[in-house]
Amino acid sequence: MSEALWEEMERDDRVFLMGEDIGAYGGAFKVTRGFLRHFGPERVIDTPISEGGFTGAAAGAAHMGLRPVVEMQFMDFISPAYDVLTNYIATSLYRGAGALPLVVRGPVGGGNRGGPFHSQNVEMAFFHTPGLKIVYPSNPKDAKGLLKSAIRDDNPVIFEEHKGLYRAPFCREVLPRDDYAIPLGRARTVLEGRDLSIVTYGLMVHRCLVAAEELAKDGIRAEVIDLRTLLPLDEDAIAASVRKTGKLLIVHEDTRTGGIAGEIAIRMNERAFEWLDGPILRVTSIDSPVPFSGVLEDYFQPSANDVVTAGRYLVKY
Amino acid sequence: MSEALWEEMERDDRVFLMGEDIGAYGGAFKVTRGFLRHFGPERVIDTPISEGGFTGAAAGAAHMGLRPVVEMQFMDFISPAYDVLTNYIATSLYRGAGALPLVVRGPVGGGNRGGPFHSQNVEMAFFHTPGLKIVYPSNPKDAKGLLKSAIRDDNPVIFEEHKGLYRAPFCREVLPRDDYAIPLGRARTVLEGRDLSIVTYGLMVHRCLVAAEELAKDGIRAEVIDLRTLLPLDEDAIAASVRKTGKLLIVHEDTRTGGIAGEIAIRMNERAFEWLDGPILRVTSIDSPVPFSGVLEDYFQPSANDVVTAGRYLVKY
Amino acid sequence: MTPEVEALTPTHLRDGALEPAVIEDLLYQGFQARLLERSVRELVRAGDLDSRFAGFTVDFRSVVLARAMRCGADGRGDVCCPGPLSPGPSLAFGVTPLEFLRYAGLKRTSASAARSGGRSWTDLRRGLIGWSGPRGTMTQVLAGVALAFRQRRERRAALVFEDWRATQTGAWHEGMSLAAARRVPLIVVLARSGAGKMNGGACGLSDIAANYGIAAVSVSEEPHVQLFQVAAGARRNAVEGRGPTLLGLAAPREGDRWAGHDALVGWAIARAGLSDRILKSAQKDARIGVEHAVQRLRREPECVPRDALAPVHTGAAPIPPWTRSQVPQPNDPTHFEAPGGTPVR
Amino acid sequence: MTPEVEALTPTHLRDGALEPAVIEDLLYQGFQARLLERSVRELVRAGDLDSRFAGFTVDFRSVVLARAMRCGADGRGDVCCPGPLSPGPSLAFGVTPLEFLRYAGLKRTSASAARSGGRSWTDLRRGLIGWSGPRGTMTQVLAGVALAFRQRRERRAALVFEDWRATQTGAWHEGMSLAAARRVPLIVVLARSGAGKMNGGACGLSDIAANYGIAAVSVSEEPHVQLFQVAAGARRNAVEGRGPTLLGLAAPREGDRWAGHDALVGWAIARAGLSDRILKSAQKDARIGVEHAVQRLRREPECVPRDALAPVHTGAAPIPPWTRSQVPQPNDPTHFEAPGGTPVR
Ligand SMILES: Cc1ncc(C[n+]2csc(CCOP(=O)(O)OP(=O)(O)O)c2C)c(N)n1
Ligand SMILES: Cc1ncc(C[n+]2csc(CCOP(=O)(O)OP(=O)(O)O)c2C)c(N)n1
Ligand SMILES: [Mg+2]
Ligand SMILES: [Mg+2]
Repeated sequence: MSEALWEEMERDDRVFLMGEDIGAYGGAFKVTRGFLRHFGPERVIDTPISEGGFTGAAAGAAHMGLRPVVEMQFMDFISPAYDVLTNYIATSLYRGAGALPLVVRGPVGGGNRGGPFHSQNVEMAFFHTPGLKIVYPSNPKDAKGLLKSAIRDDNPVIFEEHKGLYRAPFCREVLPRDDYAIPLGRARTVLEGRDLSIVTYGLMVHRCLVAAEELAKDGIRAEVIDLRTLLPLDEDAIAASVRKTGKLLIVHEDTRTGGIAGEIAIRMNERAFEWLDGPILRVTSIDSPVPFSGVLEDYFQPSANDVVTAGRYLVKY
Repeated sequence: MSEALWEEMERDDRVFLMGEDIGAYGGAFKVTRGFLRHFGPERVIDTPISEGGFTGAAAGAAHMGLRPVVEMQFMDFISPAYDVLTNYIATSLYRGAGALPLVVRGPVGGGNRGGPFHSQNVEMAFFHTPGLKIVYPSNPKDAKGLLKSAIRDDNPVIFEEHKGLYRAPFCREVLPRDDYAIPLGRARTVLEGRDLSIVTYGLMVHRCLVAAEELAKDGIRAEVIDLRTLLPLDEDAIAASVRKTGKLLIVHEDTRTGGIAGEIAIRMNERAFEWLDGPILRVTSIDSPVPFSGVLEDYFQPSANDVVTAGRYLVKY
Repeated sequence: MTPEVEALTPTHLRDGALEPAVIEDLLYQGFQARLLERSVRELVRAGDLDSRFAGFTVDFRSVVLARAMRCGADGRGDVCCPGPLSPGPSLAFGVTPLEFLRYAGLKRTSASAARSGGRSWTDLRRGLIGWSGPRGTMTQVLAGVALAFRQRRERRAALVFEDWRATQTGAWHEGMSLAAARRVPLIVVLARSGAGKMNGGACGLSDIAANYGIAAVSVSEEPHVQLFQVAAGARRNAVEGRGPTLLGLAAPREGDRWAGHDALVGWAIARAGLSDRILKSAQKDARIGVEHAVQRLRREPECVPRDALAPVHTGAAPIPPWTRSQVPQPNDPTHFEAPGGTPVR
Repeated sequence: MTPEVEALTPTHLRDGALEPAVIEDLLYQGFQARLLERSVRELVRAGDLDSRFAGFTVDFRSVVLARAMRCGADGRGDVCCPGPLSPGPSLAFGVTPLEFLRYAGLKRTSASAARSGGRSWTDLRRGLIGWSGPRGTMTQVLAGVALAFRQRRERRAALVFEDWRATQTGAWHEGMSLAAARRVPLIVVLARSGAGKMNGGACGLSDIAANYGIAAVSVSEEPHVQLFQVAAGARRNAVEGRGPTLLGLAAPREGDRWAGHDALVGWAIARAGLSDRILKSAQKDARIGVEHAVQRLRREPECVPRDALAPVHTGAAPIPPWTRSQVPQPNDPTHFEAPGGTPVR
């Protein structure tokens, strides 16, 4: 994340950062450590505690040709900016005021014992809003390439960084040195298979891969698709996979009712119903706020085992 | 609406109102005309322009045993209260702080040439939040009975009143005099049929009835279900209908991607896949902000004709 | 002149020494606004304009305030959001009556094919940003515009009009806090409508300003010369790095709302040596412009439905709705393909 | 005593005439807090408490402020949200060390089965409301609590603790505006943490207060007698209908954070005639309570997973997730029924 921001700021002097304690302090997750000294206080702006205010200001700066990247200390704090994002920023292109090239990024997701207010996934708060894009990478390499694309994109992008990415062992990879960008709106097939399609994103990609290994022991070859961008949704990739396997399981860390699984389900009804050999099912977190206690949080989230159970069920169907 | 509020305030002195210009002015849609004089300024509270502030205050008053009903001048203005509704109010029961009996009500929906910011449907902003209830009546009689239940309910309820209900000719009915309440969470079968299930709510109920008449001319007997409460969703009623007809069409005025049709689709995959004889389809508004021009708005919204087209397609499938 | 006004007024503008070209412009725009106001009401009556415009008025003071900015059509002038005082400031920023009517009339030829309403008019080259969202939002957005100016060290200012009660919103508070903290070149006009009533706990303009540590001044005198001067002074402070200013605008006077313009005409003749010839020609030009616009409006094409499908992302085709009278036919292969790619049934 | 403090201080409390029972209570709660602080750190080290509590401290001033309210366990006393100063005020409102540790230790026996964290502790009978959401939210909520008091003409007050920078949020602004407009009995403590740095454009406490037209006072002296008096005075104003008060709290002193409590002990002995016997017994009671809590904590049962499924609506069963190791089995008829009601396959 840090690398992508740094390189984009070097490449394009229209890019600048705003957020709480991102300057001298370097950000709650230290993503912007060293930025203030290098880029100066005009491009690394410490703001008052006012997520709505600085997101709205980002819109104004974007109107003037800049490319703001604003940080939410935790993505949970995007809620005070919900209004300006959905009513002003998302509608700008449609209203004839031009698209607003800005990125709102920050840490999301659970497993860190953050409790109800430092663990949320915010995609479904914005998924219903035409005009926004939503990106949710599953690993540092994708994160870097997708963040670059998000910054270069002319539309407002909500960029969710799972806290697991900042430090999880499976994410310790050396990133390519070259300036690569990963296009928005394209899913990636992480594992090929022909018995079952598992569509997922974010941290759950890793859990689904563990489940796929387990399923392979039963001779079940699961295909695992990492959506990477949630809006616009890469329905072609999902439909292609479903047409191959006939079975679809959607896995998301976000809570159940009103999660993205619903939209995927109806799109596959529209696009691939003839190929479905079983119901479209989902494995998700429970419909509740994120519990504070670790024991409860682990139970609340989907486990690899849950995915295996559902996968076996679907393949036998 | 007015009657329900009045009767509930007479019945229970814990019920009180807050909102902008609801007192002396009687509210933008005159729902609270005469209330200030009858109930006094402690129970009909004119607030500053601060939807977040007074919704948060409603939570505090609810903690103290009162039953606040807050008015959004237009439901579009609920967005500044998004934060406190999703993070504080919805989580209260779960956190052990007790459920918060409060109602947030206001006018929603298009067809009034209100443009992007006075025509929105807000259900999907809250549908994903465990702990809230969402009610969306389709006619004045239901509205009255549902609003009474909402006020008596111990949970926070978002109550959407389509502007069409305030004056549309098909809604001019004389309401029953007696004190009736309609339970939350129960859909109503408005029209019985066996060839096709049309699930809808709000203003679209009327358009679907027009479409059903048209379909009847082809000998297609459509069943029309009015959800009335969106959260919790009456999946039993939908499943029962689908098991009878084998075909499901969902119609909503709200925009397409991330609309409620998705959740219904995946629930019916979970609950009624074996009975489906065709894909679950939807007729919705277009993925865009609500257009200001009347010509565009009419095109943007689903028409009865759209429903007929989709219905014929599904029945032939 | 109060000490606050004194402190804000740029030296070269003291004692009403407005440049003749500016005076002429102001009078012309005033005539235009008056005629536009009358024409809109007539158009509504004749059914050529939507009834939403039945109560249409222009506040001349907003024209004067906006004219004190540096208005240009090259994308390098000041930037203004007329907000609830639309379209007054737009006229000062060069919007023609025809352009305004196209937008108000929801015509296909309006800047955004009339997808959104008159107050949402945006033209960045002219420095106009339209309104969208609840009260307070536009102060946030214009704070960001001003932030961009400051960051690029441009001598430009941002001007935003808000209702008085907008100060009660959290959105306004956050926008103002940010603007004040960064000392960006922003001028916020707080206009009392006189229509509603104040429900907030606060407060005088100076109390509000002190909370953000910024300058504030209220003006109400006619013939609005001082209004112009104060705005120009606030602008000078802004571009010179002295941070935001709040300008309080009293409720419009009762009775003849155009008395301020009349007074300015009188003042211009008596005190600024305006010739009768120039006055007459300003009047005439205004009339021709508005009449042309009204005639023309009737012949402008209506919106077409496909505009409702305008893309919401750059570079993307609009997503077709699943079913519309024409699309899709049950056998349309783009919607339902059978295995092997042949249409279903 | 500054004039502001003078104005706020209730007559019967002038010159430190705190009632002996209150003094005793304050000292006892101070000892309790000191021991709790030390115990929590030890419990973290021993792995009995989550590492999230590693930096756990109690600000004694928050205990003093809260003790100036009317604390009762009958649901009829004042109401307080300790916010970032949790659990100091909770102790004053009668929460025992064991109750706090159960919550902090995420034990099954905590009030909400530890579904949410220590700061979210809510016990309405005791008048405690827990924290949830971003900065500013709790001022809105407590404004509503105070509104209810006013509406029912109860002589009760609401007290909320916020970070200093919370004033920058729109949420706080809206909550404060509403409280000020309705003149509800609300006391807002704004605490400087000393840790972060101020980024806002504003401002002194009195500037902020003037914006809302309410009273404000800052206190920092030890031995905190004045702090108690000011809070009591603000409470009196609140319940007598004179509206909200802002109380500014300076950053905690450098070095020994418990010097304030020590000073209060000294003051109580020297100036208020506290006997050594009473002092000793307060110390002993505090120690017994905290030691009991620590011992007990280890034996409290852990949370059980089904608590994650606690219902989110009253009267409703929690919605079962579709798949969990035990539920549902592929043939579970509650999940997939075949036509005629028999299980699928
Ligand atoms: C956040 C928000 N809530 C509600 C509205 C609806 N609204 C439009 S104008 C208005 C009243 C504005 O009053 P104002 O003109 O500032 O006060 P006055 O001078 O008339 O007393 C309201 C509540 C809004 N625009 N934004
Ligand atoms: C609306 C919101 N945004 C961000 C945060 C994250 N956050 C928690 S504490 C904090 C800093 C608070 O600073 P404060 O202690 O008031 O200032 P100080 O006295 O330390 O200078 C922030 C930004 C939050 N709680 N709420
Ligand atoms: Mg107004
Ligand atoms: Mg702090």
